[in-house]
This record gives sequence, C-alpha cells and structure tokens, in this order.
Amino acid sequence: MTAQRLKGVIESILFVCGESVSVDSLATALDVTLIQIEQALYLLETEYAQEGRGLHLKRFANQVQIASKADYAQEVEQVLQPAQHMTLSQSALETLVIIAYRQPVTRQEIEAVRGVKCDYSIQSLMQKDLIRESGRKETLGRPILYGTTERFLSHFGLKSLEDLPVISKPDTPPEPAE
Amino acid sequence: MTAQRLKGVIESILFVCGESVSVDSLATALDVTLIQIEQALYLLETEYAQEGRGLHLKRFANQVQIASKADYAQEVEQVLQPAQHMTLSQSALETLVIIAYRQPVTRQEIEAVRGVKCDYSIQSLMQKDLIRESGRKETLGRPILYGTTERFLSHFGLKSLEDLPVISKPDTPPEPAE
Amino acid sequence: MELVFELKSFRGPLDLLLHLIGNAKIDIRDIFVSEVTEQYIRIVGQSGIMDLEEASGFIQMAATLLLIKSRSMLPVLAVSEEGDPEEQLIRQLEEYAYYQQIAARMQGLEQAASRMFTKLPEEFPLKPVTYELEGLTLENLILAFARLSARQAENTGEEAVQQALILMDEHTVPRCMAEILRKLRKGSQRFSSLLSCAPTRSEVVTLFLALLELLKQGRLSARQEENSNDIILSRGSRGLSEA
Repeated sequence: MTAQRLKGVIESILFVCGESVSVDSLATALDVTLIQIEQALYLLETEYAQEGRGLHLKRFANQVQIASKADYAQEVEQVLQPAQHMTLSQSALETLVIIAYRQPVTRQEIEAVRGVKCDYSIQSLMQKDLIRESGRKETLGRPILYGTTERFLSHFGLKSLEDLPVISKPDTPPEPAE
Repeated sequence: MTAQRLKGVIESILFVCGESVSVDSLATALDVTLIQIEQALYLLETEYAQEGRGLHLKRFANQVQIASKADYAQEVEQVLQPAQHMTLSQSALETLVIIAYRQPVTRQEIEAVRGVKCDYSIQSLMQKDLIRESGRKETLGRPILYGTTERFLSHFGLKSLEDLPVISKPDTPPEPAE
Repeated sequence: MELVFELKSFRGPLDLLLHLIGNAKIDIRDIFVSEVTEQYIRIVGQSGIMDLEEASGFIQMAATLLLIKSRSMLPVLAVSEEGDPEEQLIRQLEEYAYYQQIAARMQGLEQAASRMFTKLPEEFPLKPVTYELEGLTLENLILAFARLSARQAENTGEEAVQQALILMDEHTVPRCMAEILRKLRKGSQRFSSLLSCAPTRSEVVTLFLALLELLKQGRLSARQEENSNDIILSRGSRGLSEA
C-alpha cells in the first residue's frame, strides 16, 4: 500500500467509525507498521491544519479520532440552528424610537407620546432583547424606566447612544397624562 | 469568507451533519451565493478524488453529503463492521425500476409490465422511503401515482434521474390492463 | 429433460417465460415456434400445490398460451378488437425483459453505492436560538420618528384651534339651525358642505346637534346612502316659512 493510499484508507476508517480508534488496531488490521501509521497520521494532521479543510485530527493516548474543526463551529451552528428571522411591527418600532431617544423613560411617558397603550410593544421589544429595564423613576408608584440594550447598539452598528442620528424633535413634547 | 475557508467550513458542516444537507440551506445559512457554494463543492469533490483522501462527496438532487470512498470499503470492513446498506429483493427492485423509468405511474401500470401483483413491493418501497405518492391520475377511480424520492437517488449513488442507465427501449410499451 | 422448477423462485409468469426463453437461447419473438410454451404449461402443471394467489398468475398465463396455440391450429380467425393476443404477449415480454435488464444494472449501482459508508450526525452543543431582526434599519428608525412627530404636531394643532373657537363661542345650536335652513333654501345640501373649510371638533358637533333638532321639529329630512357616507339634507314637510 502506498503512503498516499494508507492516508486515504485511514481517513476513510476514522470517518466511518466516528469514535476513536487505537493506533495499534489500525496497524494490525491494515497489516502495516506503527511507523507507517504514524507517518500517515502526521500527514493527515498537517493537511487538516490548512484553512481549506474542515476536519481536525484528535490524538489522545494511543487513540486517534476525526472531529470537526473548532474554528468553524460558528458556521456549523448557523446551519444547524439558523437564526430566526423576525420583523418589528410599526408600533414596536415607534416605541423603540421613543425609548432610544428619551431613555430612561417610563411606560406612561411613552404612551403619552404615542397616544396609545404600549404594553405589548414593550413586552415584544424586551423579548427581542432590544430594550431593558434600567431602574425605577422616583415618583408616585415608582414606575419602571426603560432603556436600550447593547444588542440595540450592535444591531444598528452604533458605538454608543451618542451615535444615534440627530433628528429635529417636535418643539414641545406633551406631558405624560398621569 | 475566502474560497478556501468556505470549502473548509462546508467540510466541517457536512461532517457534523452526517446526513445530507441541501445546497440552498448552506447558501442561506452561510450568506453566500449558490455559485460560491457550487465552486467550493467542486473543489472539495476534486480533492476527494485523490488517492490520499478517504472521503467521497455524494451529490443527489439538491443535496450533498460526505461518505467514505467506495475504493476503500474493503479496508474499512477489515477494521470496522459498518452497518451494511440494505439491498432490495429482486421483486422490489423490478417494481422500483419501473417506477423510476415511467414515473409518475400507477400500480395498475406497474402490474401490467410485471405481470404480477405489486402491492407488497410498493408498500415495502414506500417504507424504505425510496418511492412516494406523487399525485393522482385523472382517470376513473383516480388511482395513486408513484414517483421516486431523493433517497432513491442516494441509494443507487445517482446524482439525478438523468443518470439512470440507458438501454435501447423496445418500441411499444404494453397497455395496462384496466 | 428433468429440470425441476420451483415456481416460488420466479417473480411471476413473465419471469418464468423469460427464463425458459433464456435457457432455450431463442429470441423473444420466436417463443411460439419453439418448445418454450409447452415447457411452461408442463412446469405449471407439475408444480403441484402452491399458494393460490401466487399460482393464479401462472395458471392464467398457461391458459393464454393454450388459447394462442389453439388459435394457430384453426383457420385464421378475424382479429378481435383487443388485438392479436400473441403479438400483445410478445410486446409485454419484451417490455418486461427491458426492465429486467435495467434492474440488473441498477443492482450493480446499488452494490457500488453500498460500499460508501456514511456516518451518524455528531453531537453538537447548540446555543439558544438567536433572533435576527429584519427591516430594522436606522432609516426605518428615523422614519418612525418622523411619523410620530407629524402625528404629535397634528394633535397639538387641533387642540389649539379648538380652544380658540370655544373662547369665541362662534357655534351655538340656534345659530347653526338658522344657518342650515338658510343654506337649504338653495336646495338639497350635503352635510359636509355646511362645514367651514377647516372645521373644528366643536363646529362639527354643534352643527350635528342643530341638524338633529331640525329633524325632530320636522323642518328638514336627511338621508344617508351608506354608513359613513355623507348625509344629504333637504327641506322637510313643514317647509321653510317659519325660518
């Protein structure tokens, strides 16, 4: 058996096996020397280290096993568990805008601007990790204050909230109806 | 992503998945074009064809899967006892061939060719996911039409139905007895 | 010739016939000028007891072969509508032989494919599902802001006008009643045409109250084609003299 063929055969065996195989059993079954096996494994390991390969040769004790390359775990995960796509409703988007520009802000204050109840939008934005509770307002009832999250910044590619585009605000924001 | 990295990533994914993966889902999950995926698969396929590699890229329908190289089956079997693929009985094979070449086809049409009842073969082929119901024939009784599955292609190592062996056909097929 | 055939080893009568044709090394088209059909009838006759369901196909074929044989001994009969049974059987045999050949090739492919082993999926630890938001861009954010601002400006504007009008107390019910009757002298009017070009909420409400009062008094009639359509007003039964 040529060194090349031996390398191919070993790859074949390790692939089908899935689990680890002892170097000795490879040498015995294929009727070659341990040195030949070691040489083939060395070649295989070197090849696997290249960028264009997605496999990795695991060596431990006298055992050898093929595994996937750790560097590509993220991409593997993208295929096995693709990100769920979702869109924001117009009302959630409006609520998010108010929170982004006025944070920290209470639900009542948001509702005063939008003129409608915002419980559902707030809940939905919380679920999507775009906003979070940032404290309590020290007024009657100590209402929850909302602010944006890190994910909000990263989603829009913003370094900080100061990078939010400046929009001319309406002159007089209405007071919340409390 | 470089073409090399894409190739490595795909190898990693196919290794982890074990089962076949659709080309589309690779393109979607990795956010690259189908052409980039095809190029990477072509490179992988070419590399696998070398003696020093023990793997084989199975392509069928829109699917892709890594398998061990057929040339090295004997050595693999020396070390491991891999689960043998089921092989089909002669009757089932005849029924399957008629379905493959004449699809979509009804049970009555198959029986007209074979000259025997085919209920049992059809049932068994359905169970093995080699054939599927592909609709109803718009004739009296609306009989079920059968066609082959992606698994059929994989089972015979075919890329597509166009790869079915060609033999010069007799002039006129017999009419089904209805 | 002491060949013993086990019918069970054949996949139906066509398979047996093709087997005999193969043994006799003849072309399918020569089946009726050979010994094959007699052989077939003899084999089926000697086979003894077997599963009736399996046997019926073989026996039916034997009957067909006998029919064809007897026809050949008689003077030529008119060809029936179903066509020549001899020609039909030959065609069927050829078709079946064709698929048998393919099946043999496919068996080769099946064996080759079975030499390629696949592996089970790896156990791969997965993180919780991530959500990717679509259509959420800075542009959309700014648009939402603009929409919000526009709506706010509208609301505050309306309130301001309303306040001013209330102060002036321009719209009272009696005044509006007089105004409606005056306009109706020219003929039927739409409710909307009675309103000023920028009606405030109080104007609309007062005018509508006036309208209801006039209707109650029977001094005008109103109709509306459909919900939310404009109301059309015309002079009522008591006329306009009193106005």
